[in-house]
Amino acid sequence: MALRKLATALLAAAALGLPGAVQAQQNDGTQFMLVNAYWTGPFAAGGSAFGGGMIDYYRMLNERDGGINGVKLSWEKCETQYQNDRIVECYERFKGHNGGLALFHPMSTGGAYAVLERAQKDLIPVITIGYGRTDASDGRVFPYKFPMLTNYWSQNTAKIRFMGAQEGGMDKLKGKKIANVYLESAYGKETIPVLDEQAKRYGFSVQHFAVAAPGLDQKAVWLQIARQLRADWVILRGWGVMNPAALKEAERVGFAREKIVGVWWSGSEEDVVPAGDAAEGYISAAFNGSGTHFPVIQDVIKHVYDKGNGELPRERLGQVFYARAMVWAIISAEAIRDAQAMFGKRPVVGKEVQQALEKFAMTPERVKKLGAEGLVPPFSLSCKDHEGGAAVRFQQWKGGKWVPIGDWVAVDKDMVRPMIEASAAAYAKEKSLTPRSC
Amino acid sequence: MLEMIYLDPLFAIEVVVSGLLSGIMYSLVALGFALIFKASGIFNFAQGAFVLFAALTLVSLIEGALFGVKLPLLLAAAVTLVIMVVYGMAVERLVLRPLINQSLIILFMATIGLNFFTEGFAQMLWGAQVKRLDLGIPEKPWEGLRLATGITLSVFELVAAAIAGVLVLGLTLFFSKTTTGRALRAVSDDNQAAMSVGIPLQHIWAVVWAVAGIIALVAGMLWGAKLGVQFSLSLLALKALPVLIIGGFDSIVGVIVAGLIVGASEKFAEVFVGPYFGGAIENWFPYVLATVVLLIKPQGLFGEKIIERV
Amino acid sequence: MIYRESGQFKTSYAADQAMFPIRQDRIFIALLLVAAVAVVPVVVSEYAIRSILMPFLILSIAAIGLNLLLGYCGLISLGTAAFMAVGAFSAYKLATGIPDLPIVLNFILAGLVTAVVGMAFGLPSLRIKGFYLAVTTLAAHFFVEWTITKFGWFTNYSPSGVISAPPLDVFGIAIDSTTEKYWFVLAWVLVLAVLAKNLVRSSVGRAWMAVRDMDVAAAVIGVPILKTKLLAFAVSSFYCGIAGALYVFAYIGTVEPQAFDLNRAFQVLFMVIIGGLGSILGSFFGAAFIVTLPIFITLAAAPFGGQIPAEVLSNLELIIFGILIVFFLIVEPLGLARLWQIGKEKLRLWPFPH
Amino acid sequence: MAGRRQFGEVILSVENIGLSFGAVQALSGVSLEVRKGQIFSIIGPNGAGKTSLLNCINGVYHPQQGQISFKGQMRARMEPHQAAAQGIARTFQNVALFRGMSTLDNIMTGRNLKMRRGFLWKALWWGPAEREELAHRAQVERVIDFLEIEAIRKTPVGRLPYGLQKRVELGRALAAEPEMLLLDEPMAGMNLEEKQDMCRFILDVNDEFGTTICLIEHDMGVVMDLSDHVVVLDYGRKIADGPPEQVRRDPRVIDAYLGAAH
Repeated sequence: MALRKLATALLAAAALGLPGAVQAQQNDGTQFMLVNAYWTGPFAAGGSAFGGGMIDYYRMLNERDGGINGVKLSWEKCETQYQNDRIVECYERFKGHNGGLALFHPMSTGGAYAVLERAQKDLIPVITIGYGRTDASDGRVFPYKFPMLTNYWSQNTAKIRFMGAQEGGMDKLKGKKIANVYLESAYGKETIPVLDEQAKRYGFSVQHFAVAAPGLDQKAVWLQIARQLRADWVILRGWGVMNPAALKEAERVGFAREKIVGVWWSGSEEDVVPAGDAAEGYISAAFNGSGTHFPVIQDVIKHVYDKGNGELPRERLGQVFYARAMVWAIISAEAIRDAQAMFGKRPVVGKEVQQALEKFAMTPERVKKLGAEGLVPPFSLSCKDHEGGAAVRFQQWKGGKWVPIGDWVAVDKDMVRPMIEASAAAYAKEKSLTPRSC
Repeated sequence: MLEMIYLDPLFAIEVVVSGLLSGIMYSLVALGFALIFKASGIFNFAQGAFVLFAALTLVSLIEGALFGVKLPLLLAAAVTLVIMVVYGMAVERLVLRPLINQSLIILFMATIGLNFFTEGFAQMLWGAQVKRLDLGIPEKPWEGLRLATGITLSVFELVAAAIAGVLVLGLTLFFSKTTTGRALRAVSDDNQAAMSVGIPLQHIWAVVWAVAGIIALVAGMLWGAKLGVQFSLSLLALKALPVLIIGGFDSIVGVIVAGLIVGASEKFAEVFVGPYFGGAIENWFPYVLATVVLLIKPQGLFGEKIIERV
Repeated sequence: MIYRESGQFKTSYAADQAMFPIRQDRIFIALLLVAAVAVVPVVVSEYAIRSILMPFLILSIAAIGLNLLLGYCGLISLGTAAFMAVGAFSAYKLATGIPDLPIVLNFILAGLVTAVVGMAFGLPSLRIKGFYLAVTTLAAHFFVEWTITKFGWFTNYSPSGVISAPPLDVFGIAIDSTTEKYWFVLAWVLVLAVLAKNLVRSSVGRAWMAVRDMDVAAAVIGVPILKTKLLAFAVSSFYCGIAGALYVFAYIGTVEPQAFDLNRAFQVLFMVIIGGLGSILGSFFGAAFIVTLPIFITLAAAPFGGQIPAEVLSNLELIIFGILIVFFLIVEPLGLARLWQIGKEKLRLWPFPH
Repeated sequence: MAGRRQFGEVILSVENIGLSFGAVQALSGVSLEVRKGQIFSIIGPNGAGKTSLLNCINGVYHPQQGQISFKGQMRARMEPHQAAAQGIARTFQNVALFRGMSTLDNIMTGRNLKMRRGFLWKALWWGPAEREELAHRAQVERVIDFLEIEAIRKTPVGRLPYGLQKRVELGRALAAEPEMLLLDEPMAGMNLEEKQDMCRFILDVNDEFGTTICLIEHDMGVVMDLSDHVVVLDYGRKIADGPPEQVRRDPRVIDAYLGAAH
């Protein structure tokens, strides 16, 4: 008896467990987009905005324009819990879905690493905007990886330039003490080499402070920074709960928040609101603007939220994470538009999007036409450069709002590019790859 | 290392004192574990998730999740208290009672299952947004002390330490003065014997789980005010574990003493020893400390000694 | 369905001590093997092999390893993920340091390195027992995680601390396609499962179980406690190490140390408990259950994707997972292996209910 | 009858041992000698230190004073498994079987000391390891035959009735082929019939294998019938030492048992 039940259960399981049906699925005439995100887990605050925001934009395109050139967008959500093996599972489950993935957002740096080789084999471009493997900016070695806009190293050069400007010139950085407070993880460690390089170049000293994940208690680190090192500037490279905890500790030891510059993963409302007054005056980088005043977000409100189809509570719409999701969705959609221009107005596949991306240009005119002026910085890609090296904006938390400081700051390409090429060449050597010539 | 301390002894003192205050915050979370272990021998891994649940409920009530009415802090805390008590008792009734007489590892696994459930439930109910909880206690350094000695201690942490002290005092009185408390001690000594003299075990356990819920609320309020109310609060369990072990699972006083030891030694090690290894040793240091303590005293500093008989 | 052992008389102790004493079981296992080796790659979709079967098989190895330690020797360990990490990073260092080392030898060496690390962290087990021991293995976990993250040597100084496995080849044959990788993993699983089964039915397994059931009596009968416990730690860690190496080389390809976080340790612990403590077969059941459960929940929830907000749906998965775990523990605390056994016994008596 | 038998040299000698747990003095100044082939009984009221004495003999406890020599070898501090390796096996007052294992496996564990193949051979199984396992299985089957427990060979011991559990425990000790067997109340909680069986096994073991037996038992009838030599403990001290009939008449023993002296 028990066995019969078991057999039935197993059969049912097998039927469910063989989504071969899913895989062999033919395209239904829509452009399929996979929306990876994390609605649970320690980083769900970010993940829900990313997933929701991208879907909002795709839905707005369908409502307003009838899709891209008449090709409607369709999408599926996949919960990754910000875990690499779940991201790989999402990738495998959907890579052949509905005609195949045209592009893939892993939504985590670790996940970007994990799908890199698979995607290369399956000819699906992996798009990481503002995160992901830095040296993959070298398109000759990583043809299917697009760490767009600005990678971590470039961002870091902009940050030092910003500090220099605040001090009144790059030469004023000489002799200054900078503390790099980073989350002990792949993401956190990534900027150490470039900072060391800059310290040499500009004559400041840098000390690295690792914070053990998740970073609930950073008393020891901040005591060292404020009392021992007496740092002039702090770079905060945190993620999730580490950020408000850092700001609280800074207040406790009396370190000026105006001298803390966060990376863009430390610069959302979620990072400062929980810290309350402790966050007042804190500065962070951003690769995107925020607020609801952009015409594109107004369109989303009009075509999606006013019809009751929004994915998120309205009050989140102008926030940093939401704006970031807009940037990702806009670039994804535009890449598909370009691919259609090259290959025809129909659902496109990964290989085609890859070719379009290598000629991708987000010109100021195009940004304006998209209604995203100030939201997306202009940039362009090439076969060799998969990054674009867009400028970085800095913002300060004042009176419960992110207020932009000054203009967009250009990144130091001349410094970063050779480091990227060296690192990519090392990777190519380790994997015995022959880089493409561009 | 020594010359660092010699050159700036005041700094060393500051590190240790702020470590002690951090330790008290760990003790707050560990108390919930110790209480349940003391009464039923169960290691409740879900205590961290309870903290999250309590804090999320509280802050959501304050923000007006209940029929759009924004409750004042105290009223919200009272409502949360009721919810936590009910939740704790429901857990006892639905999860632990059916598992009575199972081996400890099974019970432990069940509490991990409960941990998943509670995390999911709390976030489904109240959302995954990071929320701010303002108890009205400033995080600012205590100016008078700073001016007098140069040492900065935050008012908030002093208040938190005081609350923890009151909680421990209350629990100690509860265990020694009240009938239920004394019954509890009898239960922890010997379940069978307690049952045979007519102590209603299940009633007692329900009370314990309810009290654990209350402790979770206090911990959730203080930690939530410190870090913002968010999912990571449930990870506090991992910070509380070594405290619990060093104190000796079932001792209320032990938890406080161990919290102080862990907090102070961890900060001291991070500041003065950590730099030699590149830092971030705070995750493993308390565990290694716990292992060393256990090698010397296998039941922790204050745990009841287990004598093996043949 | 004929499941009878009548007429099968055992005429030697060898037959009685065999791995599967009942003929039908042997036939069943043989069929299962044929299916796993020959039928699965043809019938099962690539997605299912890559995303369900591979993690299932690899985590089965880790579950067997933990089961040897916890189920057979009674030592609770939360260091599984750390030991997997040690195996993975050792294999990586060996593969990049000595490129000519055959991969099988590489994995065995990586397993041995893990075994040594496991023994070191098993040393306190002589004095520290039960949950206290579990917490000291957490010390191992966090220490290993920190060491690998902190010291660039382990990742060949990759700036992000991420390692990427070199291509696999066995005696010059490249292991590249999904099916080849599947066979490669399957071979490891089969060999390691058989070795584990042999160990537990021999004097080694009896010594472990003796220590588990009553260590004083075991010592009195002549079982050296420390040596036995350390051997359990060593063998268990060896298995976890191999699982970790396979996880990187054959499954994910690229990992950071955080791939082996505490959740992984709990995941394997669940497999062992749900599958059945002290059962090699149970380890497979448990691994299958825990690997497929979230995917089933997701697939089952998929049709509701439109109506229920994603936030609720994702949390619902957590809730259902938690409830199912508790439910299973309440219904059958001895695990799936016990259910299987009960099923078989019923079948043996079928159609008579008693 | 027993007293007339002839015995070999002293196999176990306990000299002036003292054992304390904190403030509690469990044993003080206890000395005794056991000769090869004897059935040697230790008796005394509850809490007299009998089990502690056995625990000292096979290394579970380490006495703070005095020394113990077995087969002429002096031991400073010995671990239980070393005592086992020297040829001492024992049973426990409260059955200490491995509850998760079958009768067969429990008794097989008694053979572990005699097995020579390392764990790598065992993992491979076929060849030498299998031959060794099977050879020992044959030995264990002889013990099973001897104790008449063939029918419960594959039963998990947790499911057996108490009397049978005690028998399996004896089997486990016998499987080690000990030179000396320590039995801690082997007949406690048994009915008359079971007691008779157990007495028969003890005598047979002593007769057939020449195993020296050291026994704790409360049933005076059994003790007086079986023993060649009796030692009486009270409050951790030896109060009498001699052949059964002599001990039986000792006034101090009578006092101790009647409680008149205290």
